[in-house]
Amino acid sequence: MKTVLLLPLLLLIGAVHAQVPLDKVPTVDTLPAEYPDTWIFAHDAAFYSLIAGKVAIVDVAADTLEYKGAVGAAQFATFNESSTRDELYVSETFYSRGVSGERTDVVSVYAKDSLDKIAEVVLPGDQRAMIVTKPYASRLIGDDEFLIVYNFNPASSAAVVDVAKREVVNEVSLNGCALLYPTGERGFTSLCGDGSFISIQLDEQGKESSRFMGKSFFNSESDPVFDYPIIVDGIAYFITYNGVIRPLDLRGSEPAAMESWSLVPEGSEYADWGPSGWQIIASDGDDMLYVIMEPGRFDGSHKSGGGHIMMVSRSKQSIVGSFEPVTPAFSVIYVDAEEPLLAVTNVNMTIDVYNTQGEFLRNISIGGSAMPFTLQAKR
Amino acid sequence: MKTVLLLPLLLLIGAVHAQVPLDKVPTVDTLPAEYPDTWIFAHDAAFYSLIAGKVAIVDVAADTLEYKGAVGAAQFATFNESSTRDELYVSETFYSRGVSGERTDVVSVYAKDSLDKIAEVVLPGDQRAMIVTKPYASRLIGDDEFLIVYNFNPASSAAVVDVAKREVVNEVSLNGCALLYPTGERGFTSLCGDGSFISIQLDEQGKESSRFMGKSFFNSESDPVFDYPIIVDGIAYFITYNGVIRPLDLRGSEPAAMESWSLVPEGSEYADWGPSGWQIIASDGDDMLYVIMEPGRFDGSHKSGGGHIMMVSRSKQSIVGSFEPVTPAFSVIYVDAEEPLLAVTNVNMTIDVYNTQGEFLRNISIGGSAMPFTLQAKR
Amino acid sequence: MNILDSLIDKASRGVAQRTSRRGFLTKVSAALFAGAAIPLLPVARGDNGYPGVGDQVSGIDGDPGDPSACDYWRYCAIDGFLCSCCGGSAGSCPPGTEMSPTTWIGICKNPEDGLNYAISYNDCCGKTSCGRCLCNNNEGDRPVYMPYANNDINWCLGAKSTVYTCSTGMVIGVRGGDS
Amino acid sequence: MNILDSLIDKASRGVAQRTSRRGFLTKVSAALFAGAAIPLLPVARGDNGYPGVGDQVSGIDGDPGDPSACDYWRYCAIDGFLCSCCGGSAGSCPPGTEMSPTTWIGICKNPEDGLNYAISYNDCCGKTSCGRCLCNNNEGDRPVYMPYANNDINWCLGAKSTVYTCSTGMVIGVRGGDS
Repeated sequence: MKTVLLLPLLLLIGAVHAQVPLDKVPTVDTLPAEYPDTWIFAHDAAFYSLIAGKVAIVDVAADTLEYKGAVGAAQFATFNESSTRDELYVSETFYSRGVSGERTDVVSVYAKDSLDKIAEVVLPGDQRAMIVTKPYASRLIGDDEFLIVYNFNPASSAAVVDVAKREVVNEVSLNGCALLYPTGERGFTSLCGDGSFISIQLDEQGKESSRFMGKSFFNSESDPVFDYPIIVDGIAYFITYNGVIRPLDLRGSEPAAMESWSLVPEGSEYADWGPSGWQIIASDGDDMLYVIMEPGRFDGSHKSGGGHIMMVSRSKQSIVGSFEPVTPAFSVIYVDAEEPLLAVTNVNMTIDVYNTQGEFLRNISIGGSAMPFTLQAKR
Repeated sequence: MKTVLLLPLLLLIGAVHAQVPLDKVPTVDTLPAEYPDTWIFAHDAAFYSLIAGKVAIVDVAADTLEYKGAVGAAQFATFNESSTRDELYVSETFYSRGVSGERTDVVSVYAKDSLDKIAEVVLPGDQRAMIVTKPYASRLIGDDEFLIVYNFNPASSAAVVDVAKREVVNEVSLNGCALLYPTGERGFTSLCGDGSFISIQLDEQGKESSRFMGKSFFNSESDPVFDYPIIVDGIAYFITYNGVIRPLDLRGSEPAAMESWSLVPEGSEYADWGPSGWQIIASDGDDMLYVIMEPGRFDGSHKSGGGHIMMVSRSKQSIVGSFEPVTPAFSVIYVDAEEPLLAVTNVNMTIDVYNTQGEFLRNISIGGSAMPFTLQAKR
Repeated sequence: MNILDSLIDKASRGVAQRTSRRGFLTKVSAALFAGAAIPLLPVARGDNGYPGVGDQVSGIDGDPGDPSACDYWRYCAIDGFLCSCCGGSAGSCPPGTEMSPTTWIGICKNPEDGLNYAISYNDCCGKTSCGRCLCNNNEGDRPVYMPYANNDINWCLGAKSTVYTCSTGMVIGVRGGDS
Repeated sequence: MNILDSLIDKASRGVAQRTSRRGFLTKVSAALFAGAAIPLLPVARGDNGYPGVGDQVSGIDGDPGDPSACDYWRYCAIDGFLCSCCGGSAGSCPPGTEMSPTTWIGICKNPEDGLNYAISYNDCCGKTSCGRCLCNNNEGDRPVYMPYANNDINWCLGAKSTVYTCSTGMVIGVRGGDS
């Protein structure tokens, strides 16, 4: 114990001839409560130790000090950043003895500046969906007042968490439909197995105020849409395994399918190409979509990642350019900063950063055994 | 839920034209209650996910089906195999929220045949020593009736667990001395910072029956012994950073230092060599010791691993042979089987297997991100 | 035609276009069977042989190939750590784990007898990630809104502990030859 | 001679022979100071530069080298994931972690001013393993029976959560030039 007792003494000692000033013990860094636009959230799915995942906060524009910190994310967790409160939310699952014992599902609430856990909301029913990290497995809706968390046990539902009250205020049945795409003023849409969808609006108390059953807008047997769309101005750009864009207008409480169009029409040079990866589509918020693609499409090729990132014009409804990432891409997001960037998880599970012309800028690792399947931009 | 309901139906269906017989669902394998001599325990320290370590059971003589199973080992755990009960013990630490929350230290008890957790003994005081996995941080003594677990908080003590009663029956103060080397009929020795030691015997109830303070038998400042000796017929062969063997006779309740001798006497071809690695010494139970060594000894070189495994004769008190492992060695154990083997964790953190002539036989991985710092042979 | 054939035929109709390039995989769709383990490191797919893992044979007549390799015929739609590398086998869980009661079923063609077998990819649950032989073949994989055909879902959800350890590929029926 | 110098001189006497080959490290011994983080992957020691990690400068006058590299002068006896790669710095813990109250202290020579500094290797605790910049230099490391000079011990033992995240190398004093 002498060590501990002596430390205060050491701190009193000035650096007689020293150039390097003394550090203050203890010192713990903090972050700004408002993150810069170039910071992203990289979610390590941690397959080699599923109970010990994390979400790393990374400045993809930085060539130094790019890793800002991390919060835990256990057992197929999901992650959300609030745009109205200085908070981060991790929906996760723990067992009392690590890999066995009593199960507890929670939403862990972190302060953006300190990354301290400031609250915990227990999710009832042992039913939180455990899916390899997908952004639409939990979302913030309304004015980010409700966090909705997808349940699958295997009945499907949505837990509605009032983030201010720190409590679960509702559980909404999803009739077997899946995932949660923010919709209308304070609602969400879930996709169903036959290509149809269900859209639910909540009132200010989080109670269900409307439910809309939408007709099938794609053939889930012959050409299913990826369950990861990019949402631009309230319109979800779904893309099918075979490269057809199928937009769904989520701006109102009764979403409507919009005109679909193919990235890879027969006869075109891309006729046998297909999207491939995890987060396979990104948007600049304007006209351009970015889609990870690979030639030689076949059944089962949709999740391998792709050696090409295609630039797709929404207005022209076609591929207008492309570039080859330095390592095949698995997930891509658009980082809407002063100099906009593309952040790409590559198939080696590190993050490559490009400018929007496809020029490679830097590579970032979030850890030796980390597998950042999912990237989320600052909201 | 239809899936679940249909499965029993599927099982009733014969394979009309099939050559391959149907598997029975569910099927979970079991192991023999008595393990073969060639099975070892490889402890993954899991630095990249410290809360999710494991101990893998591996047949180092096998070229197929070499990985027999695993049990969890969380947060700087320790592992012990009983030689008198068909049980395995993992001393480990959990937090209620994975990396935070309420701490619980336990001994998890597994059946050797099923690898099911059959009991748990809670260790009180939040004081279980957290050290990168070392075999002498917990040991079975007597007729394996007591499991002693090293505590460090930073006061040092030993928890005495009655494995039959499944309870902690005593806590023995160690006066600042460390680790637990089985000694005498039902006791252990701990090494102290000045090179002295303390030896304690327990009675049949686990109470302290004798305590012996041994004089310093090495200079801990100028040439400390590694804290990992190999014990042969009750004699602990400690080895110093500078390559001096310092045996300590642990057969009685009052251990005595024996004649020391150097592996690397001045003037010899090995004068500047030193032991280096984690488990740096092994024994065939007879005359031969195996020591991981590396030329060019310097302060700080003792834990890097070595490119040479030296064969050392206890009776001749000198190096009588050596071989160069295919990858530098970090830990070595002797596997006392019909064809004896050396199992070596290499610096790339996989396991290489050699015969006692140093012929390389096979390489075994226990997992992509695993770091099996410690190997233990079947007892 | 027995009951299984009938079920599989019914299920397969909708997925004829999904027949694998390699010609040995079709997959049962929708809510009848399906589901799967954990999806995986995209770099580790379809390769034969893992470093530090011994070759295996199933030891069963007419069951060719190496159950510790990602291209073993039963694994035509597997997704996870191979239990055969983890103390279990293609047809059994490692000691101390629990076989998940929910599962998904693929159809794999045995290259030796030319028959299509129903393979149940039951997960083994309750111990930490095995970490050996990560294998991922996505043929027939469908998005999460078709859960029983999706391999992103942790199918340990029905086990006592939902912590995923590894995946099996159990033979649970036979469909007959190509059709 | 101030108190620190006195302490360090006393402690250093016994360890003269331990002066590093590289000539910039001696280490305070025994129960006075010492201890350390977590020992580490033996293959990752002393190398400069980690893939996927940006270079750094401390930004402090007279503090040369790259704090994200294992050969940065303050890390002459560090052992663990470098906090400078984990959202902290050589002199601070990452957000959301707790700096351990117990620690061990090494003596590192600053190549720019030639002075020996007392470096406190406080661990940062309470979040999962950082996983970046695993660095291990064992100079002066002593076995577990000399705990305050041993780097196999998890020095998060005094923190609220003992889960180890990363290690710092804090300047807490100066000893003077070579002697």
